[in-house]
Amino acid sequence: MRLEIKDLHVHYGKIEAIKGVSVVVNEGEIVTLIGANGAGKTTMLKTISGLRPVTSGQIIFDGKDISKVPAHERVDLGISQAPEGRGIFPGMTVLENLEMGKFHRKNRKAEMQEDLEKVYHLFPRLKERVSQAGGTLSGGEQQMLAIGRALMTRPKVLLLDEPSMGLAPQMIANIFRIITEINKTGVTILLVEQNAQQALQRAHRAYILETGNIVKEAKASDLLDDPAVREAYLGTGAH
Amino acid sequence: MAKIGKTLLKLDNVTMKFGGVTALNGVNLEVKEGEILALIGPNGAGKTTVFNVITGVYKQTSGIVNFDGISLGNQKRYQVTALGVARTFQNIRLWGDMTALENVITATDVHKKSGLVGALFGLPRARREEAENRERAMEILRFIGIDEYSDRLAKNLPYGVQRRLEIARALGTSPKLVLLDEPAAGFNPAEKVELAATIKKVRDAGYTVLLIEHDMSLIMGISDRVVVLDFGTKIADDIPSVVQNDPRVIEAYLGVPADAS
Amino acid sequence: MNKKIQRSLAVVSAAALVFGVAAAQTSANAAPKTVYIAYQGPLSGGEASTGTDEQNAVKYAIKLFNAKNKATYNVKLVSIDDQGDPAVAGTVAPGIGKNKNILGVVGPAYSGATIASLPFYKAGGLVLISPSATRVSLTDSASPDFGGPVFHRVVGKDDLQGPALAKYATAGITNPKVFIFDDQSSYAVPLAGYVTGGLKKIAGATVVGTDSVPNTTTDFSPTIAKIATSKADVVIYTGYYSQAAVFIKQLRDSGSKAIFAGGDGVFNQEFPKLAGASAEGSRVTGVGGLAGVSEALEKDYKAKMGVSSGVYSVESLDAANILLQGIAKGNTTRAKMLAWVKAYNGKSITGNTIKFSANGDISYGLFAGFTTKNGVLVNTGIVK
Amino acid sequence: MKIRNYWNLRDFGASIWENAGRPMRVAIVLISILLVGLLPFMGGSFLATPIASFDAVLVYPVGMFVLMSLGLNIVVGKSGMLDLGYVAFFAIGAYTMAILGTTTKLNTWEIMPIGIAFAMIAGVLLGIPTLRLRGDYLAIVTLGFGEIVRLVVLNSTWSKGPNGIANIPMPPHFGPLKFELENQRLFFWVVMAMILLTIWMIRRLTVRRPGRAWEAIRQDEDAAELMGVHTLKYKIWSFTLGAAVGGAAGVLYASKNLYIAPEMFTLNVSILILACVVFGGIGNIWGVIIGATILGYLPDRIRFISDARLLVFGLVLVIVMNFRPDGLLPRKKREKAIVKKGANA
Amino acid sequence: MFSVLIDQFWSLTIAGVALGFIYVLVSLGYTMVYGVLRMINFANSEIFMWGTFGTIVTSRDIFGYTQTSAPATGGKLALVLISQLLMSMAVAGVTAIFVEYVAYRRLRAKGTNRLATLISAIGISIVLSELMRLLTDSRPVGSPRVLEKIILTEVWGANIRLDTVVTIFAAALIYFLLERFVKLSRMGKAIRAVSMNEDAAKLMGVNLNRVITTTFLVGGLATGAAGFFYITVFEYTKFNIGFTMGMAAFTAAVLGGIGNIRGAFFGGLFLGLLEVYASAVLGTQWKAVTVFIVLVLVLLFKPNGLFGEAVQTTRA
Repeated sequence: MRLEIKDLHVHYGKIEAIKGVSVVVNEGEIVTLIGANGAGKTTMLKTISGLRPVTSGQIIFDGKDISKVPAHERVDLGISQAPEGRGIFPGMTVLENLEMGKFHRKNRKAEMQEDLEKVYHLFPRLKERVSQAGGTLSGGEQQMLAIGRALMTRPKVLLLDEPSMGLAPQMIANIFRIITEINKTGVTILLVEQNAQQALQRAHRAYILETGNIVKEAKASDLLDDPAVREAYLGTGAH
Repeated sequence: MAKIGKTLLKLDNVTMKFGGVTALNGVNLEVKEGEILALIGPNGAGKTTVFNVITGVYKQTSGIVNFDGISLGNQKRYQVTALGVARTFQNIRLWGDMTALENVITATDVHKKSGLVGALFGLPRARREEAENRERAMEILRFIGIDEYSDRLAKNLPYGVQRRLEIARALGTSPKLVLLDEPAAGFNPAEKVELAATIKKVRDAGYTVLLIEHDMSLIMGISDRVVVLDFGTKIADDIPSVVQNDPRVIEAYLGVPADAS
Repeated sequence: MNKKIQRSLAVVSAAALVFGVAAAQTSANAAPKTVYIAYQGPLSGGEASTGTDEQNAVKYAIKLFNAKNKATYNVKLVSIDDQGDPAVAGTVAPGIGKNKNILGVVGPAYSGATIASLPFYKAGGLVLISPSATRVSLTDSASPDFGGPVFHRVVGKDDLQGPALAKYATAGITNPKVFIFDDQSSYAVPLAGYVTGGLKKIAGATVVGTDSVPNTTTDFSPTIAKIATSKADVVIYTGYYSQAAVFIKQLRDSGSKAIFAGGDGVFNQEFPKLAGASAEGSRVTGVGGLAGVSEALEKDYKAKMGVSSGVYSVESLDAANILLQGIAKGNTTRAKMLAWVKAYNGKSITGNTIKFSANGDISYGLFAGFTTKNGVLVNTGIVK
Repeated sequence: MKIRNYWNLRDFGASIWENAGRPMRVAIVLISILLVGLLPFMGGSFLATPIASFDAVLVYPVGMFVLMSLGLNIVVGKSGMLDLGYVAFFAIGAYTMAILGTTTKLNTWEIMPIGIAFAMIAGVLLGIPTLRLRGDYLAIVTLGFGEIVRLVVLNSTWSKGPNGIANIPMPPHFGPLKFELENQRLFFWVVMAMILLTIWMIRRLTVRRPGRAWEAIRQDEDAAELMGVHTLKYKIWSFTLGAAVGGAAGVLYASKNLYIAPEMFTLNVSILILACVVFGGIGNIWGVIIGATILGYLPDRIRFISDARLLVFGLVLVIVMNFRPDGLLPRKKREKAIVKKGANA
Repeated sequence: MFSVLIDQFWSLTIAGVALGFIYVLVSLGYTMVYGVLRMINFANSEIFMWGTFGTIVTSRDIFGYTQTSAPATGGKLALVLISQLLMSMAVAGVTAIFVEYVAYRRLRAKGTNRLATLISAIGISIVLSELMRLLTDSRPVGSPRVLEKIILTEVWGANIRLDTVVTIFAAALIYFLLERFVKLSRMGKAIRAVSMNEDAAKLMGVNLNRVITTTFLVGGLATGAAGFFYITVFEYTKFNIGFTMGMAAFTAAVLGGIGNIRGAFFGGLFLGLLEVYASAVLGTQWKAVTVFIVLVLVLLFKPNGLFGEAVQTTRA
C-alpha cells in the first residue's frame, strides 16, 4: 500500500473544506477523485503534497504518518504534484523548469540526463522547446512541462490536478494517453479531474467527492455505468 | 427563439501582434443581433484575444472593430462597456468582498448619471437611481436564478453560483452584446446542461451572445453559428453541424473523433 | 553608552507599573524647598546629540547648585523633549506654559521650536534663556518671530556672526574669491545671507558661487565640482560640524587647497576629531565671550557627568546658572524670575559679563576666531 | 465562541448597533459624541499626559491624526491605493493658511475652503498622471510628490524657506466661545466636528455609487473598468477627497500651531498616518479612529521613558502587526441575510 | 548654469559612478526581497546603517585605528579592508535575517495583507535605528582613514582617486558575483523559482523558509558591502543615514524595475549620475526634486521601470 488518507479534516480559515475524508491509493494504481467544483478535490491534493496544513487526520505514506512533514520534504519521500493551473516557472526555460524537478535529489547530476531523456520521450514537444521560456508555451505544452517536471523528482506517487483543464479536446486525449503511459512505468497516480468521462476511463478506482465528503468509492468502470453518476458527472449528452 | 437581425459587431481584418508573436491574423468576424455565436479553437488560438480586442483591453495592431455602427478603437474600456458590450472572465473575477447584489448594482451604475455630489447630499436623482439600480439588479439576479444569494459575499458563493453571477453582472451593464469567456469551465455535465438553458434564456431576452467554450456538446446544443480559430486565423465559420464535420477543424481542434472510447 | 540602553530597557519594562504617575508633581516638603526649572530641546530623534549635550550642562549646573544649597533649595529639572521639531514643540509648549511650577526654561535649543513654543510661554510669562537659538528675528521686535519679553539668549546672533565670519574667513587674502554654501536648515540659510552681506564690506571680496546642500548629504562631489569651477580660494559653510567634517575631508581629498571656514555650528572640538588632518587650518567662529573653558572645569564636568562637554555646553551652563542664581536670591515665581533675568548682570563661567538687552540679546555680540591646529580648535582672539 | 464575542469588539459593537432601534441609535450616537466632547476635561485623570498638556495633545496629535487618517483611509482603505505622500496635502493646507493668514485679512474659516481647494487641485494634478500606476510604483511616486512639496517650500522665498512662517492668526471666536492658547478645548471640538463631517461623508459615499466604484477598484481594477467603471475618474475623486481632508487638517493645524516650517512636513508624517490607518484596521472607520488615537496619544503618554519611546513605538508596531495583521479593529463585511434565508452553501 | 557640468564633467562622472555603485548594492537589497516576496523591505536602509557601523567598529575597535593613525599600507591594508568588508557584510546579513525573522516570517505564514507587513517592516526599521541612536547617543561617528586616498592619475582634468577606483571595481565585482549566484547556483535558482511560483517551488522540494532567509541574507550582504564602500569613501556614519540612502536606493531599484537584478544595476548607476549632474546644474537643493520628477516621467512611459521585466522573467 502506498498512500492512505485517514479521516482527513482541512480548514480554510473557519471554513471546513475537507470533512473527514479517507482514501486509499494502492501501488501501481490510477485512482481518480471526481466531483463538482468546490467539492474539495484540489484541497485534497494540496494537503497530500503539504501545501495546505492538516487540521486533523492522518496521511500515511509508505507506512509513515507524513501529515506534519513540510511540503518540500514530502518530495524527498516520493510524492510529486503537477499543480492545478500547471504552475510552471514562466521565466525559466523548459530545461531549467525540468531541472528544478531535480532540485532536491541527492545524486541529481547522475540522474539528470537519464530522466530528461525519459521526459523527452514522453513529450517530444518539450525537447523541441528546451531553451524557450516556460511562460511562452501554449497551455497544452505547459501542462506537459508541469507533468514532466513532476516526473523529474522520480515520484512514487504522482498527484495530477485537473490536467485537462482549459485544453482543447485533442490535447486532452493526448494528455490522458500519456498519463496511462506514465502509470505503466510503475508510477502510482492520484488524479483529480473535472472531465469524469476521461478520468474514469483511465483510472482503476475512483472516489466521488461532494462538499468535503466522500460519497462513493468504486471501481472506475462501475461508476461509468452507474446511472446516478452518469446523471451528475457525465451528463447525458456526453459524446 | 429570437429573430436574428442586422450585424451588431463586425471585426474587419483584425490583426493583433505582441512583440513578434501574431495572436490574431486578419480575422473577420460578424455577430448578428439576437444570435448565439460560439468561438472555438485550440488553446492559444487567439479566442480570448478577440474578446480583449473587442473590450478595449488591447488595441488591435490593424483592422477595424465596428460595434453597432461605431468604430471601437479609441474608446477606453469603460466606454466600450457603456456602448453596450459586456463580458465575463475565464477565471472568475468577481468583487469578492461585495455581496452578489452589490456586484450587479455596481455594473448597473454604468448608465447612471448621478455623481459624487449627489451621493454625498442624497439628491433626488441619486436616490432615485439608487432605487432603480437595486431593483434592476434584483431583477437580473432573479432572471439568472440566483436571487436567493443576493446578500451573500461573492467570495463565499458556491463555484457554480459565482459563474452565474459573472453573467448576471455582465447583464447589469444592460449590454447589447454579451461576451462569455468559458462560462462552463469547471462545470460537470449536469451543470453544463443547466447553463446552456440559461444562455439560451439570456439570448431570448434580447441579448446577443458571443461565447468561447471548449465543450463541444454545449456548443452544438445552443449556438446558431460557430467560428473556429487556429493560430490566430479563422478556419471555419458556419452552422454547428457543418463545422463539426469540417476536416480542417477536426485536424486542428477536435482530433480523431471518439479516440477515447 | 550601554548603561543608557540598560536604563531605557529597565524603564520600558517598568512602564506598565509606572503608567499613571504624572511627571513634575509638586510635593512641597518642609525644607529644602523644591523648585523646578526646565530644559527644552531635542532629546530624541535625529538632533538628540545637541540636546543631550546641552541638557547635561544644565544637569551639571543643577548638581553643583544643589550640593551647595542643600539646606535651602532642591532644584529639579524638567526635561522637555521637542525633538528640535516645531510640530512637537507646539504640542508640549501649552503644557509647560500652564505648569506654573516651572520657573524658567533653558532653551529651546532650536529657533524653529522656539518660535512654535513662544506664544504659550509669552502667555504664561515664562522666562526663556536659549543657549543656541541664533535666529536674528527672535530678538527683532519688528518681526513676527519676536520673542519678547520672555525670550533671552546667551549666544550671539547671526547678523553679528555673519560679518565676523566673512571677515575671519578672508583675513590675509587679497581679493578673496569666496564660495558659500549652507545645509538648508533654518540656522544655516539666514546665516549664509548675513555672511554674504558681510563680504560686501570687504574690499576685493567676491562671491563666486553658492550651493545649498541638504543636511543629510554625505556626497559633496557636486559642490566640490562647483568650487573647482569657481576657482574659489575661500569656502564658507554655514551648517553643522558633522557635515563640515565630511565635507572638508572630501574637499582636501579632491586636491583643493582653498581655505575652509564655518560658523558656530562648526565650532565644536568634535569637528577636528571627525575630520582629522583635513581640518588643519580651518577657520571657525564661535561666541567670543564663551571661548576658553578651563581644563579643571572640563575635568570636573567629565567626572560628574560621565561625558565630555559638547556643543553649546558652555552656553547652557551659563543659562542654567542665571536661573539658579535667581532661585538662590529667592525669585521663586515666574514674574520675579523674569524680572531677575531681565536685570541680570553677572559673570559667565569664562569670566565675561552677561547682561541682556531689552529685546533679550546678550550684551556682547563678539565672535572669536578659531583655527584648527594639531587637531584642536585654537582661539585666535576676537574678530574685529 | 460566545465568550470570544465579548473580546471581539467589532462584532460586539455591531451586534448592539444592529439590535438597536432608530431612537436607540440616535441616542448612542449623541451620547458617544457627548462623551468624546467631554474628553478635554479629563486632563486631571489617568489619561493626562506628562509634559504636554492633555487638551493640546487631544488636538494634535490625536485629533489631527484621526482626521488625517480618515482622509488617507479614503485613498488607501476604500480604493486600495498606497499613498506615501499624504503629508503633501497637509502641507498645502497649512501653507495656504499661513500665507493668506499673515498677508491678508481673511480669517481661518474663510481660508479653509481655499486651502481645501488648493489641496484638491494638487490632488487632481498629481492624480491624473500618476494614478495609472499601481501598487508599489504608485507608492514611490506619491512619496516623491510629498518630498517635492516639502523641498519646494523649503527652497522658495514666498514660503520663507526654512525659516517658516510665524504669527499665523488663530481662528476668530464663535460667539461666546473663544479660541485660547492656554486652553485648546475649542480646537478639539472643531477637530471633532471636522472628524464627524468626514465620517458622514465617507459613510454617505460608501453606500452609494462612488463607494461601490472604489470597492470594485480596490478588489479588481481591471474587472471594474471592464464593467464600465470609469476607474481613473473615481481614483482621482478618492485621491482628491483624501487631499481635501488633509488640506482642511492643514489649515486648522497652521491656525492652531501659529507657526509652521517645512521640517514639520516630512515623509515621517505620511508614514505615521499610514501606520495609524493600518494599525487600527484598514478600511474600517472605527478601526482607523482607534489606531490614530493610540498612535497619536502613545508617544506623549510614555514620555517618561523619554529616550526610548520611539523604540517602544517601533516595537508596538511590529508586535501589533504580527499578532493582529488586519489591525486592531479590522474591516469585515458581514453577510446580512444568511441566517434569515438559511441559504445552504 | 551648465558651466560646472562642462568644466567638471569627468570628476562628476567618476563620483557619480562610485556613488552609483553604492546605490546598486543597496538597491539589490530591495530588489532581492521584492523579487521573492513582492514587498518593499523598508528596513533595508537600517540594515545598511548597521553595516556602516560594522565597518567602523572593525577598523576602530578590532584593529585599533584612530582618527590620527596613519593609513594602512601593503598586506595590512588588504587585511583591514577585507576584514571591514566581511564584517560589514556579516553585520548587515545578520540584521537582514533578524528583520526577516521578526517582521516578516510570522506575517508571511499567515498569508496576510501587504500593508501589515509594510508597517511591521517600518516598525522594525524604527527599532533598528533607535537602538543604534541610543548606542551612539545620537552622535555622528567618524571613521579612521584606513585606505589613503591617493590621487592615482588625472584623466581629462579629473582626479582618479584610489578609493573611488577600489569602490567601482570591487562593487562591480560583488554585483557580478551576486548576479551569477542568482542565475546559476542551485540556491539562486530556488530563489528565482520561489519568485515565480511559490507553491510550485515547494513541490520541487524547495524549502521556502530557507530560500526566503537566504534572499534576505544575500540582499543584506550586498547592502552590507555597500556600507563598507560608503565608509571607505565618506568615512562618516550616523544612526539616521539609512533614510537618505534607503530613499535613493529604493528609487534606483524602482527606476530600474524593482525585482530585477539588472534593473538595480542600471537604476543605481543612472541615479548616481543623475544626482551629481542635477546637483551640479540646478544646485544640490533641487537634487531630490529632479530625481523624483525623472522617476515619475520614467514610470509614466515605462510603468514597470526601465527594465520592467521582473526577476521571474530574467532569463539565464
